[in-house]
Amino acid sequence: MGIEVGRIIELWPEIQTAFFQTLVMIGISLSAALILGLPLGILLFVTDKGLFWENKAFNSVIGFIINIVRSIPYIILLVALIPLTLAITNTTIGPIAASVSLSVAAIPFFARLVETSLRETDKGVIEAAIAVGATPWMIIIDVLLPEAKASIIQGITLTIISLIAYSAMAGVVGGGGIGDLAIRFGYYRYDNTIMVVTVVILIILVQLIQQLGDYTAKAIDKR
Amino acid sequence: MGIEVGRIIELWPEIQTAFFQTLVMIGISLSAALILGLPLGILLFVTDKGLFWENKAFNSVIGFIINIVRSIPYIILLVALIPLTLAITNTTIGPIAASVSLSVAAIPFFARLVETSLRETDKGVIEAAIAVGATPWMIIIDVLLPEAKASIIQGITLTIISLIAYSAMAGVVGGGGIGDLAIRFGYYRYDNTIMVVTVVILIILVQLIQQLGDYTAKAIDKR
Amino acid sequence: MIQIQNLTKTYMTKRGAVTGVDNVTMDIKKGEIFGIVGYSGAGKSSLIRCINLLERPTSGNIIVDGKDLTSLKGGELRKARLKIGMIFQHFSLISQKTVYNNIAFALRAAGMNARDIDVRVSELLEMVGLAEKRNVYPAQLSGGQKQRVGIARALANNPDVLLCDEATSALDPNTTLSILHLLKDINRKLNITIVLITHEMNVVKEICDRMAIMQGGVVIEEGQVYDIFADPQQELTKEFISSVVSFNVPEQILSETEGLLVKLLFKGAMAGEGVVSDMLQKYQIKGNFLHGSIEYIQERPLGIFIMELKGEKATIAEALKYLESRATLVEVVGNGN
Amino acid sequence: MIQIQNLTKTYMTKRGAVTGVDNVTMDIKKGEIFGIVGYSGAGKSSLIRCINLLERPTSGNIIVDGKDLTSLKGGELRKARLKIGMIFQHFSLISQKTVYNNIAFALRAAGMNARDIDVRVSELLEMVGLAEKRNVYPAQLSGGQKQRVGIARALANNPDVLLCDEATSALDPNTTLSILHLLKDINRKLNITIVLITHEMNVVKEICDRMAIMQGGVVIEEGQVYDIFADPQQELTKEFISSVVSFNVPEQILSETEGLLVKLLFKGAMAGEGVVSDMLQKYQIKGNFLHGSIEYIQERPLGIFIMELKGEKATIAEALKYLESRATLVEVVGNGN
Amino acid sequence: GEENTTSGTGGTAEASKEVTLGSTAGPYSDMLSKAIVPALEEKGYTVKTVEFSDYIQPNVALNSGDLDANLFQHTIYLENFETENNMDLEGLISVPTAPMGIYSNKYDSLESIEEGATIAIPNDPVNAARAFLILEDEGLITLNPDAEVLKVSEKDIEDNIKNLEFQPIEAGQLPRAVEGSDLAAVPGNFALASSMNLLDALVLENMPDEYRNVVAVKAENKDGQLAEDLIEIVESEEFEQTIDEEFEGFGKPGWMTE
Ligand SMILES: Nc1ncnc2c1ncn2[C@@H]1O[C@H](COP(=O)(O)OP(=O)(O)OP(=O)(O)O)[C@@H](O)[C@H]1O
Ligand SMILES: Nc1ncnc2c1ncn2[C@@H]1O[C@H](COP(=O)(O)OP(=O)(O)OP(=O)(O)O)[C@@H](O)[C@H]1O
Ligand SMILES: [Mg+2]
Ligand SMILES: [Mg+2]
Repeated sequence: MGIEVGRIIELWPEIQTAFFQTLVMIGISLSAALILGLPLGILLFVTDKGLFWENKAFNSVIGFIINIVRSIPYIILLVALIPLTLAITNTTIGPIAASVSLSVAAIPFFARLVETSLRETDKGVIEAAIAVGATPWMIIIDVLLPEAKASIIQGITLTIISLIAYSAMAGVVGGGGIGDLAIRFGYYRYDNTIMVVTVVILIILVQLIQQLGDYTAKAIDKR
Repeated sequence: MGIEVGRIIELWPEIQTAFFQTLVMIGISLSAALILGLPLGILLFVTDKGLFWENKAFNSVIGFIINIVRSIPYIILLVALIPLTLAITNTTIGPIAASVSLSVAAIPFFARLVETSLRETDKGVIEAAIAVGATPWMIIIDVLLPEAKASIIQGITLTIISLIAYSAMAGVVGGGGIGDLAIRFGYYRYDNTIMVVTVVILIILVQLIQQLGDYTAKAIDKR
Repeated sequence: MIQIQNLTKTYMTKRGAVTGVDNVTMDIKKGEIFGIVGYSGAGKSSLIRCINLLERPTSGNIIVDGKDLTSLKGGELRKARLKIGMIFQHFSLISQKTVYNNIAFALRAAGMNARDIDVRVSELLEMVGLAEKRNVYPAQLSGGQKQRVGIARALANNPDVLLCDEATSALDPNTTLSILHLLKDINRKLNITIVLITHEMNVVKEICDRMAIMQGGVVIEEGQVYDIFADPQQELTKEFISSVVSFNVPEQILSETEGLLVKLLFKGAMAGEGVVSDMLQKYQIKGNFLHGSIEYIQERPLGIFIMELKGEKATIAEALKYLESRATLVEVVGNGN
Repeated sequence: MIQIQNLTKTYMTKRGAVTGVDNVTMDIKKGEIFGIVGYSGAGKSSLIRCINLLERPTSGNIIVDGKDLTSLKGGELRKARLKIGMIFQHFSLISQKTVYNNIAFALRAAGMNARDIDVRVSELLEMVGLAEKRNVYPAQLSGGQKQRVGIARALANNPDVLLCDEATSALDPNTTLSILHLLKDINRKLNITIVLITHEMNVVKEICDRMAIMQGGVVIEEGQVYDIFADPQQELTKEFISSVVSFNVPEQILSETEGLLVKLLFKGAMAGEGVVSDMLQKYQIKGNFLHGSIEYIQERPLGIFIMELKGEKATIAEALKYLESRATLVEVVGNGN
Repeated sequence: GEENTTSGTGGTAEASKEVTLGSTAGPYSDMLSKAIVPALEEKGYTVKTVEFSDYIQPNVALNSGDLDANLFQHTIYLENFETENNMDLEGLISVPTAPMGIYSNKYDSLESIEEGATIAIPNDPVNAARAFLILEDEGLITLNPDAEVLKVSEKDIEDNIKNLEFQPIEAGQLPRAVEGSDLAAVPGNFALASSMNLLDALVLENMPDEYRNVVAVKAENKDGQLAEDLIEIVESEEFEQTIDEEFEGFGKPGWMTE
């Protein structure tokens, strides 16, 4: 398991590219999770029993779809989504294309986390808002989201970390990224140096994100 | 995307084998998670600040190792663990060998879930137990575990479902299983029938486990 | 102001139907402070939560200011709620918003513009004595201060009705007192109708005009607070009142008394205005107060004494007659040893 | 029984050191019920939690039954704790174990065998009146019942000391009363020393022998409950006592009085045994009780009255002299209009 | 995207000289970047390479126009893929390819293989078929003669003389399986990647040219400028020189040795 410094220098540009690809994939799929998963999570919560948009049918259908997406192995999901990927990105390879399936995996994952976070809000505060005559929209914007924000930040952290893990599989469609670099060099090419370097980078990345998430969640919480 | 019934019948023995392999892999790695992850999670909790075995150094080291394992892409973990796998199972291929890396992935995952569950127990109840003169051992067995059991059951559910997803990647070392069947036939051989059938089996399996978990958690909770 | 007509609220649970409120009819008048007491599970919360339709009644009507709320939906109901403030036991403030924004939230719900909100919030903060806590988050406030924010929020849109569900149960006695005075003040200044749930009779005694006692979803007694304290009808009511006006003379003391034990109750303007002193001067008997209190309920005194009377039997009998002619109630409770 | 010597507890927080208890020295005697009152944050919980070392003191010693707890560790400390029961405000029962097992847990901590545990738990359940709730889970109990389980658990190992941190604050007044009587009973029957934290003076009045008032981590007043009620020294103490024995005559009534207002305080065996009646019979003046109460503290009466005296100035002066010679305290509080 | 497709079509190649080439992780990707890309750049192309960790997507991408050419598969695989997926691709020219071999740490010859030994084989159908064909050549099994060469699987085995037990695993994992299994059929590229010596194999694949990897393009582009340039590069002296220096052990195709 010799580690050669020369090899690291040699492959440094490759590592940089991979790092950038990881950022692209995570950036895109995280955005998708935020833009679509957040409202989906809110919908899941407010259509639940006893809440202001209670709608059992809608709630179960959404819940079921989310569970289905979460049951499908990522690689199968990736293949099943190729037509969608082509339609959206006009290509099926590269980090942008990989982001489509990552997004589809991240959206329901994050939606569930948002739902769980919202569930922690004190029912009393929601009631107080209803009693004051607030509209559902105001309750979502001014009560649910602010009250759950620290917990949602933690959810974002968890989503990013899971995306880093998933993005390692994006190599199947040439998505690249640090995880894929580890697999291509470490696994397929038996290059221990690169494997160790990339794994270290991954570990540092994950720890950094975790710490940043913890810090932010604590900093913005006014409790 | 034609689905042929004949094809299902033809491959039924294969599906059965795969199902059995999935059970083997999940059974072994879940057992490992329970046997090692549970005490690890308990240790993580009781060595935390303000608890009876407070030990900052131990706690951070364990926490760090857990984060590292969780940062490494599964396939790299699998490769890194080949010597260990060989030592334990005397082989590096097949479902039993695959279970080694699945276990290594499942143990810290479950440990974190256990820690989170224990964190929900009322601090007052732990204090009451200390005040009554109970030993740390008694507190763990008679207070922490009973109080957190419903939440731990939910953690087991989540671990099983994640293991099903991970085990789809066990095909790399010939682990087999339903997820791998989906990849080998559905993906590599363009056999839509098998792909759909296996995905449906996966979805049903996940839903069943989820429901069983929810039901058990509710049934044993005396609150 | 608030007409509650044949209100019934039944909860459907897995173990079957649970009755919260059972066919209650009540009429709460404009500008009064109406207290509802009862043990836990009596249905107090269910009743008050039906008033602003936080809980939809199973049957019956709620008419507030002539409008039948049970017939309203969506936007109309929200509009009606602007005129019904509510304060909660656990304050229920938005923990992530400042005091200012917690109150501003209620005003935005009424569609007020930013400038007017600013003026109104300042006014409200002044009113509840929290002007300098404007930009502070709830976590940095004491329980009493949190409740003041709750009150300011409830009053933000100049409601006609204020509902309080155990608004002081989470507070210590001194803070409770200051909150009660604030409520009384508001009631007087703004002529707001207040419906107040509590299980502490002290609270009722302190500020309510009328009261109802609930048990098992039913109102078992209702009337002027003073009258109910002076002359409770139901067993449960007596039990509640005894926590404020209690007259259990210790065994030991009783065993030491020699004279006649009488219980005297004076109701009205000045409790027992000179009656006892007149009696003592008129008749040559010795009087000893064993127990007694004069409580001011609604600022009217209610005096209750247990006296030991010693002297000639005949004189005592005459003295008793005299007392009976002037006190509201004279009762011989013991005969000495 | 419990010697607290120079106890200081400082909490290290991110924002710096916070003082919980500040150099407190106290001596609690065997078999007494000792009450500690004070506002939120006064350091009551910190103090009591130091007694069984749930909180390790920053400095100072805790000596219980001659043993310095601060010097103990691990197994020895656990053994010492068996003799110090504690009951908690929120009961802190194991929600997933039956009433039986919650109590048995404490006995197992003492290493008792299963058969003896069975006998002892039955005994304890009988004692707290919960025999028929043996196999029920805490969720199915009322607050008062939960607290009884808490008491049974605390008493399981026949402790010498019982610590109660706001043991009744989560309960309604009637349940509180029944729990207090149970504690008093236990104290008498088993001669257990009880240390009791509360912020309700009614609780202290009901069962405590001695009391301490805390403020900012310091004990500002300490003594017999009766003496403190009769003659509070500190402003804060007066404030607390006024919640039980309050003498604020409403403005309106004051404005209507014409005579001299005097406050009379009688301490001892039979409060004001005939003093007032003697006075009224001796001097030709009219006496009217405006406010008054006789409280039984520790079963000794403490009488406080506010009277309006009307009559000749000279006669009144003489009457006052007479009263001064027989009452504990006579104070002229107003001059009428 | 679209421009790439048009860029590959015939005479318009000069208009845009930006091309994207694909391969799978391993020696063929190296062959692209070391032996082909420099030559293309010399001809004025701007080249981008994409590396896949999978055997399906490079063709899917080639067909969709995301790639202009790829190098990772042999002719039989390519042809089969075309029919399975209804695509029209074209192999331009075959390149030196590393042969699959049967390796073992346990046995030192095929004869010493015991009854019921386990053999790890690739889990993708094409490489699996190659493994079965080697075993048939060596007389360890007999296959149903009607079976399609490329789809040969366990089910087509008529006679399993030593009752070998087949254990399909991911191709990239096979070198690591040599230790855990009695026998392993390792594709040459992975054997080389893991520094195995090809000569250690109990037996190496007898490799007909249709099992050698080819540079493939979309059929409609087979006469385009890029195709022409690619063929020219592979046929050049420099290419063979690079192979000899950097890809020792690779079996050269017939046209090269002639
Ligand atoms: N959401 C609910 N679902 C089922 N039952 C309910 C619900 N809310 C209240 N109940 C039941 O209705 C009855 C009346 O409850 P309610 O909360 O009105 O009592 P309360 O007088 O306010 O008591 P407390 O003093 O404890 O607040 C109780 O038996 C209670 O269990
Ligand atoms: N674990 C802790 N960490 C930091 N500060 C603490 C801690 N526990 C108590 N304090 C602080 O110590 C002081 C005394 O607290 P303590 O809980 O003893 O008061 P208390 O009299 O019991 O009040 P309450 O009536 O609210 O229970 C307070 O200022 C409190 O903020
Ligand atoms: Mg209630
Ligand atoms: Mg406290």
